Order: sequence, then C-alpha cells, then structure tokens
Amino acid sequence: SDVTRKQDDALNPFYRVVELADTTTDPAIWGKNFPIQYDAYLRTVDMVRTRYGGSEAEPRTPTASDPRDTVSRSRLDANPRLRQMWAGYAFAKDFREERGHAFMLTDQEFTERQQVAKQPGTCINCHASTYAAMIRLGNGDLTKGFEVLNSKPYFETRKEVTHPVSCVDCHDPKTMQLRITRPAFMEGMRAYKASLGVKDYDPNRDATRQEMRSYVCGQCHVEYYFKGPEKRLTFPWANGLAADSILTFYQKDGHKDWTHAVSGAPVLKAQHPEFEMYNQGTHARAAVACADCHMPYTRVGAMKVSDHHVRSPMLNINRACQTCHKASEDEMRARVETIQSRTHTMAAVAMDAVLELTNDIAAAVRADSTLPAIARARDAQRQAQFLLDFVESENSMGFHAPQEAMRVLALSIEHTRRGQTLLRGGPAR
Amino acid sequence: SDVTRKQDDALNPFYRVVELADTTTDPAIWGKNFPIQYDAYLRTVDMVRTRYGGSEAEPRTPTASDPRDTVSRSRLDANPRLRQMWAGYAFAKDFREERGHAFMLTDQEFTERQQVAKQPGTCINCHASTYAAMIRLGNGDLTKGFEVLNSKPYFETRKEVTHPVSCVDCHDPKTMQLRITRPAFMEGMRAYKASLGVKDYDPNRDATRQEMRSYVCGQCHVEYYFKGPEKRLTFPWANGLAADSILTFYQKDGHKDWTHAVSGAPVLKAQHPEFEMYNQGTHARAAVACADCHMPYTRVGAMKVSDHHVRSPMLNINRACQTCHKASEDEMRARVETIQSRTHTMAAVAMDAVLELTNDIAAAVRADSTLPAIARARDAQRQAQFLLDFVESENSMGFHAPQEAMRVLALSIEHTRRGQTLLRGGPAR
Amino acid sequence: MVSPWRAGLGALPAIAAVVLGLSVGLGGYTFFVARGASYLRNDPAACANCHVMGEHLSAWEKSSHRAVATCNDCHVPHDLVGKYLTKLSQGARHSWAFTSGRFPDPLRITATDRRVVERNCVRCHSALTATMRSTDDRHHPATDSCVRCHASVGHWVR
Ligand code: HEC
Ligand code: HEC
Ligand code: HEC
Ligand code: HEC
Ligand code: HEC
Ligand code: HEC
Ligand code: HEC
Ligand code: HEC
Ligand code: HEC
Ligand code: HEC
Ligand code: HEC
Ligand code: HEC
Ligand code: HEC
Ligand code: HEC
Ligand SMILES: [Ca+2]
Ligand SMILES: [Ca+2]
Repeated sequence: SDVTRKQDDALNPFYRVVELADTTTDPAIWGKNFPIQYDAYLRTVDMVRTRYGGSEAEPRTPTASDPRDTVSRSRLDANPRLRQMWAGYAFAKDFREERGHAFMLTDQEFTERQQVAKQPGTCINCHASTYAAMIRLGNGDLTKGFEVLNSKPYFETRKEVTHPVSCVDCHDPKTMQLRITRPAFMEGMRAYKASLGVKDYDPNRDATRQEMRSYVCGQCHVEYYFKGPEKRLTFPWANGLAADSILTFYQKDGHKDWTHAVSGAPVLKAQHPEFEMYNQGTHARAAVACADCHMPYTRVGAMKVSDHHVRSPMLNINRACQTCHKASEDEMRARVETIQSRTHTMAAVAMDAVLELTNDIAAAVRADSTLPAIARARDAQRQAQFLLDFVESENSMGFHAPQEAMRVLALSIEHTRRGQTLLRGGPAR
Repeated sequence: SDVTRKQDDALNPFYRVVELADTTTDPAIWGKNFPIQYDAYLRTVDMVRTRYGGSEAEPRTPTASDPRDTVSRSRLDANPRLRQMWAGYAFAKDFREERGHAFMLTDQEFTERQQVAKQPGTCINCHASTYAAMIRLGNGDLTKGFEVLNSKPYFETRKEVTHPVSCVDCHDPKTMQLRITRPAFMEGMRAYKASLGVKDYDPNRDATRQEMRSYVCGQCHVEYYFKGPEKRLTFPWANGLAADSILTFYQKDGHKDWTHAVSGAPVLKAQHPEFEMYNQGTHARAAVACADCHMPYTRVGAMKVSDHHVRSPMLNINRACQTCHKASEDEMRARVETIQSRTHTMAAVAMDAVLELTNDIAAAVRADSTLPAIARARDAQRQAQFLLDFVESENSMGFHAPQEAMRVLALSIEHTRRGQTLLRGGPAR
Repeated sequence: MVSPWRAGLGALPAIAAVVLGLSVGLGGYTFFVARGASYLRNDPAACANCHVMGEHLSAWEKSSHRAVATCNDCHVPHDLVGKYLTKLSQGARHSWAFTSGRFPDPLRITATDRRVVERNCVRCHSALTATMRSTDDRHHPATDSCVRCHASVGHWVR
C-alpha cells in the first residue's frame, strides 16, 4: 500500500455527483458518480459464445409465465446424459449455460426448476442485490436479515429485491473499497480458515486487497447447500476447499440433495465451484485474482479502470492474459482449449462410467433388492457422481486448475470402479 | 583480480588447445578446450536426493561380478507392488532410481536385469558414447553401424565402447553446435512428423536451435522397443507422442514385452518417456527446452555457459527456474511438489486397481480358463498397465506435463474398470 | 509509506561502507575499474559497465521504455536525497557483490528496490493509475503491485 498509495496528495479521480448511502441499491445512481464502470456493467447483457464458455442467445417468444425473449442454450439438450445423471432432480428439467450478470434475477425466477420444486428464499442470496434487503429485514443486523431471507419461500423473498448483483454488494460506497456482504461467505471462510488453524477469520478485516479481488466473486461462484430446516445457505468448507475435502464433509454430515430416480442412491448436486477449483490452481498460488482475468484493467481516456463487463476472458485475451503472458492471442487461446478439451473428453468418460454403475444398481435392485452390496454401491455412485459433477458444473472446463480437475475425474472413475466390483462380488463366473 | 579477469574473459570465450576429430570420444580431450563444461560434466557423479528425484548413494561392497561401490536406492523396495506389476519380467528383479550420466555405463552393465535375461547390443545405444563406435562398425555409415550394434549380444557390444555419453554424442566438434547422432531418434522423428504431414524430416537439417536443446535429450529419454529379430531400436511414435497414441501404435503392432506371470496377459513395459510427456506440457508449448531447466546458463566469470552438470532442477532452482519465474525458491519448490504429490497419490490408486484386475484374471483362469472374457480382460490389463507405467516410469513425477500425466492415470483406471466389469459380466448376483 | 528519509537512514551503513571501501582500497578498486563514478550519472551504459547488467541493458534496448525511461528513472528514487543515498547504497552493495562474486544468478531484485521501482511507475503514470490506486487502504495492505502484471516493461530477460 505504501508503494502506490496517496503519492499524489488528494487521490480522488472521481467527480462525485451524488451522495451514496450504505444501502443505495440502484446501480444507475452509482453510475452518476462512476459512469465508466456503470456503462460496462450494463454490457453484461451481451451474449457471445466461446468454445466452452460465454453464452449464445436463443430467441424465444415471451409468455405470461416467462417474459424472457432470449434464453441461453440448454445444456441438457447439448448433453442428454445429464438428464440421466440428475434423474429425479429439478436439474433434469431445465439447466442452461450461464450468461451475464444482468440476467441473474430473471433466469432464476423463470427457470423451469421453479415449477418442479418449491424453492426457498435462500436462492436469492446469489441472484440479486440483497445487501439493502438484508439490512432492512434484519433491522440493521446483516446476519439476522440473512436468516429472514432464507426462511421465506422464494417468491416472497423475490419481492424484497429489484436488481441483479449491484455496486453496493461489492463496494463500500464511501471508499469504493471492496467489501464482503454475504454472511454465507463469512461463515464459510471462518470454518475453512479454522481448519487451517486460523481463528475467527473475518475477510472484511483480514483479507488483503488482492484477496478481496477474488473473495467478492467467491460469495456466489461456489458449491453450497441449504442447511437444516432454516435452509441456511452454507458453504461446505470445514474440511478444505478441494473436491474431495468437500465430499468428506458431506460424507460426515450425511446431507443428500435427492434420491436418484434410477438407482435409489442418496445423491448430491455440485454447483459452480469456481472459487474452490481456482484455489487449487497455479494462478491462485501465484496470487492472480478472478478480477485480474474477468475484470481486467482497461484504459478509458486518461484512466485505467476495472472492466465491469464481467465475462469470459476468451473474449478479451489481450487485456485478460497478455500483460502477464507474452504469447500471441492465438497461442493463448490454444493453451486454454487444449486444457479444456482434455477435461471435456475425460468428463465424458467418467459420465459414461457412472451411468453404467447407476444402471447396474437398478438391475441389482430388480434382481434382489435385499443384496447388502447395494447400499455400498449406492454410496460409491454418490461419491463418483459428486466428483464428476464438481468438474462438470465448474464453469471453466478445467482451466482454473487443469491438473486438479483431471485428478477429480480420475477419482470419480475410481469410485465407479469400486461400486461396480462391489456389486458383482468376486470375478470369474 | 576478479574484475579485470572478467573483462578479459569476455573477449575470447574458448581457447582451443587441441584439434578435435569428428570421432574423438574421450571427454578429457575435449576438456582441454572446454574445461568449464568438462569439469561440470564430471560432477554428474554427485548423488543428492530431492523429494521425488535426484538420487541417494547406497554404499555396497564391490564384488568380482559387480565392482560398483555405490548404487542408488532400489525402487522395488520403495514400492514392492512394482514386483507384482512386472511379475515375470527382468524389471521385477532389479530396478533403481536413476542417477547421473557418469554412471550410465556401469549401472547398465551390472544391473541384475542382465543376469535374468540375455540382453541385446541395442541396449548400449543410450548408455554410452556410441557415435565413434557406430561410425567405425559401419565403415563410415552411421546407420549401418547402428544396425551392427543392435545385432550383437550386449556383452560383445559393451567391448566396443568406453565412456558414458560424451561430448561427441551431442556436439559437432568443429562448430560445437548440437547434433543428433542416434539413428533411432532420426527414424522416430521422421515417422512422427510424417503423421503430422511433414515429409522426410531430418532433425539435423530441419530443427531450430531451441528444438535441438531438447532433441539431444530425446535420443535417450524416451519410450522404446526392440523391433523384429534384428532388435532394431525403435521409438513407437508413428501415431503421435502422447501415451495413448503410443498405446494405439502397440495395439496395432501387437508387440508385447512379456507375458504377465500372474494373469498371462501380453503386457508392455513403458520406460522413461520424458521427451514424450514433456511434449504434452505447457513448457514445451512455450518452447522451454530440457536444457533450459536441466542445463541452465551459469555465469562463470564473464561468460554464461550451459551447466553440464545435468541433474534435477530442484537442486538448482535459482538458475533453472528463476530466469523465467519471479516467485521465491521455496514457492517454486512448493509448486513442483504439489504437482508431484498429486501424481504420486493417483499413481498409487491406479496401481492398486490394476493389480486387483491382474489377480481377478488369475482367479478367473483358475475357475475356468476357457472363459471368453479372459482375453479381453487381459487386453484391458495390458492397456491399463502400460498407461500407468507411462506415468510411473516418467521421471518427473508428473511435473513435465501435470494435467496430461493425470489424464493418463484416469485413462488407466478406466481400462481397469472395463477389464473388471468384462470379467464379471452383468451385475447383480 | 516509507519516507525517503527513513529509506535514507537505512542506507547509511552502506554509505559508510563505500567511504570505507574507497579508503581501504578494495571497494575503491572495484568502484574505479568498473568506472564507479559513472554510477552517479544517468546513462544506462553506466549500469552496464558491469557485465552482469549487460543482459538487462540489451533487454531494455528492446523494451517499450527504451525511449522514455533509463535505468535510473526506474531504479532510483526521484527525490534528491533518496536518489544519491540509493545510488551509493546500491553502488556499494553491487560493487561488493561483484568483487566477491557472491550474488544470485539470475539476479533478483530486492524488496526495497522493488518498492523504489514501483514508486517510479506511479511517478510517471500517476494520473492514469489514480483510479486503480483509489481503492488501496490500510485494511487490505497488499496494494495492486504494478510489477505483478507489468514485469516486462523495463526489460524482458526471459
Ligand atoms: C488466470 C485467469 C483466470 C482466473 C484467475 C479466473 N478465471 Fe474464470 N475463467 C478463465 C478462463 C480462461 C475461462 C474459460 C472461459 C471460456 O471457456 O470461454 C474461465 C471461465 C469462468 C467462468 C465461466 C465463464 C463463461 O464464459 O461461461 C466463470 C463463471 C468463472 N471463470 C469465474 C471465475 C471466478 C469466480 C474466479 C475466481 C475464484 C475465476 N474465474 C478466476 C480465466 C480465469
Ligand atoms: C451475487 C452473486 C454473484 C456475484 C457476487 C458474482 N457473480 Fe458471477 N454470476 C452470478 C450468477 C447468478 C451468474 C449467472 C447469471 C445467469 O446465467 O443468468 C453469474 C455469471 C458469471 C459469469 C458468466 C458470464 C457468461 O457469459 O457466461 C462470469 C464470467 C462471472 N459470473 C464472473 C464473476 C466474477 C469474476 C465475479 C467477481 C468479480 C462474480 N462473477 C461475482 C452470480 C454472482
Ligand atoms: C451460492 C450461490 C448461489 C445460490 C445459493 C444459488 N445460485 Fe443459481 N447460480 C449461481 C451462480 C454462480 C450461477 C452461474 C454459474 C452456473 O450457472 O453454473 C448460477 C446460475 C443459475 C441459473 C442459470 C443456469 C442454470 O442453472 O440454468 C439458474 C436458473 C439458477 N442459478 C437458479 C437458482 C435457483 C433456483 C437457486 C435456489 C435453489 C439458486 N440458483 C441458488 C449461484 C447461486
Ligand atoms: C461483482 C462485484 C462487483 C460489482 C457488482 C461492481 N464492482 Fe466495481 N469493482 C469490482 C472489483 C473487483 C474492482 C477492483 C477493486 C480493487 O482492486 O480494489 C472494482 C473497482 C471499482 C472501482 C474503482 C476503479 C476501477 O475501475 O478499478 C469503481 C469506481 C467501481 N468499481 C464502481 C462500480 C460501480 C459503479 C458498480 C455498479 C454499477 C460496480 N462497481 C459494481 C467489483 C465489482
Ligand atoms: C496477473 C498475471 C496473470 C494473468 C492476468 C494471467 N496469468 Fe496465466 N499464469 C500466471 C502465472 C504467474 C502462472 C504460473 C506460471 C508462471 O509463473 O509463469 C500462469 C500460468 C498459466 C498457465 C500454465 C498452466 C496452469 O494453469 O498451471 C496457463 C495455460 C495460463 N497461465 C494461461 C492464462 C490465460 C489464458 C490467461 C487469461 C485468461 C491468464 N493466464 C492470465 C500469471 C497470469
Ligand atoms: C520447465 C522445466 C523442465 C523442463 C523443460 C524439463 N524438465 Fe525434466 N524435470 C524438471 C523437474 C522440476 C523435475 C523433477 C525433479 C525432481 O523431482 O527432483 C524433472 C525431472 C526430470 C528427470 C528425473 C531427474 C531426477 O533427478 O531423477 C529427468 C530424467 C528429466 N527431467 C529429463 C528431462 C528431459 C529429457 C526433458 C526434455 C525432453 C526435460 N526433462 C524437460 C524440470 C524440467
Ligand atoms: C546417450 C543417452 C542419453 C542422453 C543423450 C541423455 N541422457 Fe540423461 N540419462 C541417461 C541415462 C542412461 C541415465 C541414467 C544413468 C544411471 O542411472 O546410471 C540418465 C540420467 C539422467 C538424469 C537423472 C539424474 C539424476 O540425478 O537422477 C537427468 C536429469 C538426465 N539424464 C537429463 C538429461 C538431459 C537434460 C539430457 C540432454 C541435455 C540428457 N539427459 C541426455 C541417458 C542419456
Ligand atoms: C532409448 C534409450 C535407452 C535404451 C535403449 C536403454 N536404456 Fe537404460 N536407461 C535409459 C534412460 C534415459 C535411463 C534413465 C531413466 C530411468 O532410469 O528411467 C536408463 C536407466 C537404466 C538403468 C538405471 C535405472 C534402472 O532401471 O535400474 C539401467 C540399469 C538400465 N537403464 C539398463 C538398460 C538395459 C539393460 C537396457 C537394454 C535392455 C537399456 N537400459 C536400454 C535409456 C535407455
Ligand atoms: C547430453 C548432451 C551433451 C553432452 C554429453 C555434452 N554437451 Fe555440451 N552442450 C549441450 C547443450 C544442450 C548445450 C547448449 C547448446 C546450445 O544452446 O546451442 C551445450 C553447450 C556446450 C558448449 C557451448 C557453450 C555453453 O556452455 O553453452 C560447449 C563449449 C560445450 N557444450 C562443451 C561440451 C563438452 C566439452 C562436453 C563433454 C565434456 C559436452 N559439451 C558434453 C549438451 C551436451
Ligand atoms: C525459459 C523459461 C522457463 C523456465 C526456465 C521455466 N519455466 Fe515454468 N513456465 C514457463 C512458461 C512460459 C510457462 C507457461 C505459463 C506462462 O506463460 O507463464 C510456465 C509454467 C509453469 C508452471 C505452471 C504449470 C504447468 O506446468 O503448466 C509451473 C508450475 C512452472 N512453470 C514451474 C517451473 C519450474 C519449477 C521451473 C524450473 C525447474 C520452470 N518452471 C522453468 C517458462 C519457464
Ligand atoms: C559495480 C558493478 C555494477 C554496476 C555499475 C551496476 N550494477 Fe546492478 N548489480 C551488480 C551486481 C553484482 C548485482 C547483484 C547484487 C545482489 O543481488 O546482491 C546487481 C544487482 C542489481 C539489481 C537487483 C538487486 C537489487 O539490488 O535490487 C538491480 C535492480 C540493479 N543491479 C540495478 C542496477 C542499476 C539501475 C545500475 C546503474 C544505475 C546498476 N545496477 C549498476 C553490479 C552492478
Ligand atoms: C520501465 C522501468 C524499468 C527500466 C527502464 C529498467 N528497469 Fe530494471 N527492473 C524493473 C522492474 C519492474 C524490475 C523487477 C522485475 C520483477 O520483479 O519481476 C527490474 C529489475 C531489475 C533487475 C533485477 C533482476 C530481476 O529481474 O529482478 C536488474 C539487474 C535491473 N532491473 C537492471 C536494469 C538496468 C541495468 C536497466 C537499464 C538498462 C534497467 N533495469 C531499466 C523496471 C525497469
Ligand atoms: C520516466 C518515466 C516513466 C517511468 C519511471 C515508467 N514509465 Fe511507463 N511509460 C512512460 C511513458 C512516457 C510511456 C509511453 C506511453 C504513454 O504515453 O503513457 C510509458 C508506457 C508504459 C506502458 C504502455 C506500454 C507497454 O509497455 O505496455 C506501460 C504498461 C507502462 N508504461 C508501465 C510502467 C510500469 C509498470 C513502470 C514501472 C515498473 C513504468 N511504466 C515506469 C514513462 C515511464
Ligand atoms: C492486474 C493487472 C494489472 C496491474 C496490477 C497493473 N496493471 Fe497496468 N495495465 C493492465 C492492463 C490489462 C493494461 C492494458 C489496458 C488496455 O489495453 O486497455 C494496463 C495498461 C497500463 C498502461 C498503459 C495504458 C495505455 O494503454 O497507454 C500503463 C502506463 C500501466 N498499465 C501502468 C500501471 C502501473 C503504474 C501500475 C501500478 C500502479 C499498473 N499498471 C498495475 C493490468 C495491470
Ligand atoms: Ca457461460
Ligand atoms: Ca533420479
């Protein structure tokens, strides 16, 4: 900080037009003070495909029950085996490629997953600007507001919020410094750091600026579950952030997301563990942050600003990668796609395998449902499937931690193997 | 003084004392012209451990049949399951951690593998300074000399050579430029490049200097087999350099190294595929060469010379890595060991798995040796075992291509899974 | 922020070393042979008097800053006192290292000197980077270092 801070006496590059309160939610108001950031923020409506990311607009005719005029590509249609893997769960009904932040609220509200299951208010934590709502509902107490949010049904909570994630969720309006506004992240990090021997960790107090450039994203781009009848949003990090550490947590805890419709296994759904996977990679070791790649500095006139058009770095290789990497744009893209296509191919292998096991269990149940091996085989499926899903639902297709993603797939296949041999007993018949 | 000497040094890097012929083999003679390189070359007798590499001296009492007073650690004792994986093959008798170039000739001559099998002269290609011998035996024709070398029994060929790999094997004595002296590499690269559509490739004519800085190593640090009754040293690269491309080659070719003593499978032994694995990694993509890390430039006076003390870069992190990587030595070591320990752990999982399959096949044979699934299960073992061995015998413990090594292990487990389910037929008994 | 004065005081022993070196002869000899007086000038060649700096010189000649910043512009503080103190302390340390031959190879910038460099980045690029530096604070001490993204601007030795 002493290096670059306040060399110029009054470091105030922004001309403040309006006064911002701690809970000013409307980004347009912030935009009066910070028009460049606001303009870029609005561009998260853009939809452009990359080989394994970005998003592609599929036009649709708005209906009364779903007013959206575009959606993104269905990933269930792209890979129909996902319907088998998630058989019996809302995800088998509707699951789409994620797109820009501008869509987060509507995409959540109108996903068909809302129709097949009654969702709790907890969902809203990551799909809206909730900071002001929590403060309001908790009468100034953030954690209390969080609990109120979780406790209501989704469509009631929905009425408490208006905007997708907004300036106020990431920034302190006085200093524009980053801040953590999500109790689930604070609690998750506290548990994680405790497992490393660090007591009473508080990111808002203890994190470096560079860490904050990833932590603000880690509030949502993470694996989660709803804990207990209060449906408390919980990040399962008490044993560590790696896929198998999280699996260990769930194995101890016993939590299940649903019962698999084909095999009867008590299975888990992994969801967007970008933060956890990234943390296993070389970039995290080298202290490269999410914002470095997804919000790279951009020159606008005489200012260098963070690109608030959060998107795939493959659409912005020059700024996102080439300050650090001197290779050409094509070469950088080729490096990424090599990593991704290896992950993609192996994930397909692991999926074929676990679906085979799923069907094997179903066949075994049909043959003799009292077979003691069935319970153990179901547990193997639970583990194999969670590990595969951890990679499958992580949105960088392995890029955030190439070796680690492959390791998790190898472990998944190993659990499937174990399940299949368990079910069959010894060889040679 | 130091300063004035350094300024002089810069004027005349090499002072040629003796004239070198194309076939001068004795490195001591070259050492008259290039004392710095020669002194470093002699230091390859040093034995220092790293976490997963280097080597450790085990003292032994020389005997008439084996005059060595040290050997390196037995890898069979370190991991006794290797004896099961290689059951029926000479490797199950003696296999040690490799050490510096100075030992290559004696370690080959006195390995117990020589006692359990009659080895061909082909072995010598990579364990001695053979260039002059080939020219002599071929009457000036290198390829012919190579063929003569391959055709004799090992202990006859042994008499044709005196030194471990020497200056003449890597350098043109007139210009000191690197040169390829091994016909097996020329032929292997020709086949590999042809698979990419490049006709009649000749490394001595077509390679860049930077490529040569890896190619000279790729003459020996590669997977190989002895082709046909002439025992021609052959690199199986006609389908590509990746582990599964090489496996495809062997599957088409039908070559086997031995019949597994426990399962009767027609199995393959993979051996030190450093060059092939390295080629799948980010460093190769970024044109970082073997010599950059294993023979980094070193300041001697005013000169920068290549460190001819070829060894583990973990013993020389500052020079080997920090030209390119600004992280601290401890951090660089930690990055390497993280990658290696993941590989190490997964290789153990894959080994347990394939040994289970091996025993399953044996049990199946005992039960009913006419079972048709047995042949297919043996083929699965062959493939699983080769892929595992490819990572296991690659000497960087995954570092040369972290994601790729893990991918190959995942594929290995997948083949084992297939073999085990094949053998057992459907589930549910 | 470390004041130039505090940085200067830290360098005092080094100044003493130079003075002592000059009088005893060893340091003085190196300083002389290596044309040490030129250390105090602004010419990049002054640094490259020592061949160990040669690589950086030739890399700098190919860099984006060759026409706009010399070695001193980046590596020496630009307030008067800090400037000569740093030059003397670096000069003494480098002379001694050069003579004894004891230094890491490849060279590694020290934490102090890296701070000097980054202050200079900001000195020239103050306006441009004012926005990004506006979110620095004492709570989150590791500032966005320039070098972690722009390591190559002065010279790309790799
Ligand atoms: C070193 C650069 C880098 C860092 C650091 C990084 N990412 Fe990424 N991220 C990428 C790349 C490259 C992709 C693949 C984009 C593609 O396939 O189009 C990606 C993909 C994604 C995607 C899917 C994007 C899409 O277009 O569908 C999300 C979401 C994401 N990252 C979030 C994060 C989060 C959250 C963090 C920090 C915890 C993070 N990333 C850290 C480079 C990075
Ligand atoms: C409040 C929750 C939340 C926060 C905080 C958040 N994200 Fe997201 N992000 C989402 C949701 C939800 C989506 C998916 C929106 C959709 O598909 O409708 C998303 C989508 C994305 C995408 C995909 C864009 C595409 O084109 O596919 C990227 C990349 C991304 N986020 C990166 C980040 C980064 C980097 C940060 C931190 C600087 C961050 N996010 C912070 C919730 C969040
Ligand atoms: C911990 C944060 C978090 C919670 C809680 C959360 N989401 Fe999301 N959601 C995200 C992020 C991040 C993305 C973008 C990445 C992705 O799609 O994988 C996303 C994407 C989505 C999408 C668009 C992609 C798709 O899956 O079709 C929908 C719809 C969605 N969420 C619905 C929900 C619903 C319904 C709930 C509650 C049951 C919920 N979300 C709870 C963070 C969260
Ligand atoms: C998902 C998180 C997120 C949201 C939402 C967000 N920002 Fe930021 N913003 C960041 C990050 C990360 C930085 C870099 C901060 C740092 O390095 O200290 C940043 C930096 C800034 C800065 C400092 C200058 C710069 O560009 O680096 C301003 C001003 C700013 N944001 C304004 C806004 C405004 C206005 C909005 C709403 C329209 C907004 N931000 C929404 C994450 C966010
Ligand atoms: C702020 C600096 C920075 C940015 C931005 C950055 N990288 Fe990196 N990258 C690194 C560092 C540091 C390493 C580790 C190796 C090293 O020290 O050079 C690395 C390693 C890699 C590797 C090696 C494989 C791996 O994951 O371990 C790839 C591939 C890569 N980066 C691609 C990218 C791409 C693509 C982008 C842009 C989306 C990107 N990087 C953005 C600094 C960065
Ligand atoms: C980017 C650096 C780098 C490159 C390039 C590289 N290596 Fe390595 N190599 C390593 C590291 C690091 C290890 C692990 C050493 C250890 O564990 O002590 C290693 C290990 C080895 C080992 C085992 C060494 C021992 O001490 O037991 C051999 C043999 C080897 N490499 C040969 C090669 C060959 C041949 C090439 C080129 C085809 C190559 N390497 C390219 C860094 C590199
Ligand atoms: C003529 C064959 C040959 C060539 C050419 C060759 N090597 Fe080797 N290398 C060997 C053999 C054989 C050994 C093992 C010697 C032993 O264990 O007795 C070895 C061992 C090594 C080791 C292990 C040292 C240790 O401490 O464990 C490294 C590292 C290595 N070589 C790197 C290289 C590099 C880099 C090159 C090219 C610059 C190269 N080699 C060229 C045959 C060769
Ligand atoms: C294509 C080159 C090549 C050929 C042919 C070759 N070697 Fe090697 N050998 C190497 C390299 C490289 C190493 C060091 C790397 C390692 O040990 O994995 C090595 C290591 C060894 C070692 C020391 C480590 C150990 O395995 O105990 C012995 C002994 C050895 N070889 C014996 C032989 C014998 C016997 C033959 C013939 C049957 C042979 N080699 C053929 C390249 C070769
Ligand atoms: C295993 C291969 C190998 C062996 C054996 C070998 N060298 Fe080298 N040598 C290299 C490589 C690689 C370079 C770097 C060449 C380049 O970059 O073009 C090199 C470079 C040199 C150079 C050029 C200056 C320098 O240091 O970069 C000299 C002189 C030299 N070697 C002398 C010798 C002498 C003398 C011997 C025998 C004592 C010898 N070499 C043995 C691989 C080898
Ligand atoms: C001549 C340059 C050079 C040398 C020497 C070098 N590296 Fe690298 N390294 C790179 C480049 C280039 C990348 C790719 C990412 C990038 O562009 O920064 C990389 C990537 C890496 C990565 C990311 C993971 C991967 O393998 O994809 C690690 C870890 C790494 N290097 C470690 C090392 C270590 C350890 C050494 C020394 C034994 C070393 N490197 C020597 C240039 C080098
Ligand atoms: C007397 C010979 C000599 C001269 C003249 C010289 N250097 Fe150095 N320099 C060295 C030596 C030797 C080292 C290694 C010292 C160490 O790392 O301890 C070094 C290291 C450095 C370092 C990295 C270590 C550190 O202190 O941060 C920098 C930066 C540097 N020099 C810059 C310069 C600049 C700028 C100039 C000209 C103003 C210059 N040098 C002139 C010999 C010299
Ligand atoms: C535009 C700014 C700039 C200029 C001009 C510049 N340097 Fe540097 N120099 C740097 C930076 C930044 C670093 C630190 C690099 C790092 O930490 O990765 C550095 C580091 C060094 C080092 C230490 C080696 C290292 O990589 O840590 C030496 C030596 C050095 N510079 C010498 C010189 C010499 C000699 C000149 C003039 C020919 C020069 N520099 C010109 C910015 C500059
Ligand atoms: C003596 C003044 C001076 C110093 C010191 C200086 N720069 Fe610059 N820099 C310039 C000028 C002038 C330009 C030309 C472009 C412009 O008009 O801004 C420039 C251009 C740049 C550019 C754009 C060109 C490129 O290389 O991508 C970057 C980035 C940059 N500087 C970063 C730095 C960093 C980082 C440092 C410190 C390590 C630094 N500069 C030190 C004066 C300086
Ligand atoms: C996280 C990465 C990152 C950090 C940290 C960073 N920069 Fe940059 N910088 C960039 C990127 C990316 C660009 C290119 C912006 C563009 O092309 O629009 C850039 C551009 C620049 C430019 C050139 C603008 C132009 O186009 O003329 C200068 C000068 C510069 N940076 C100076 C600095 C200084 C000084 C610091 C430290 C205070 C710094 N940077 C820190 C990523 C970074
Ligand atoms: Ca997307
Ligand atoms: Ca070794």
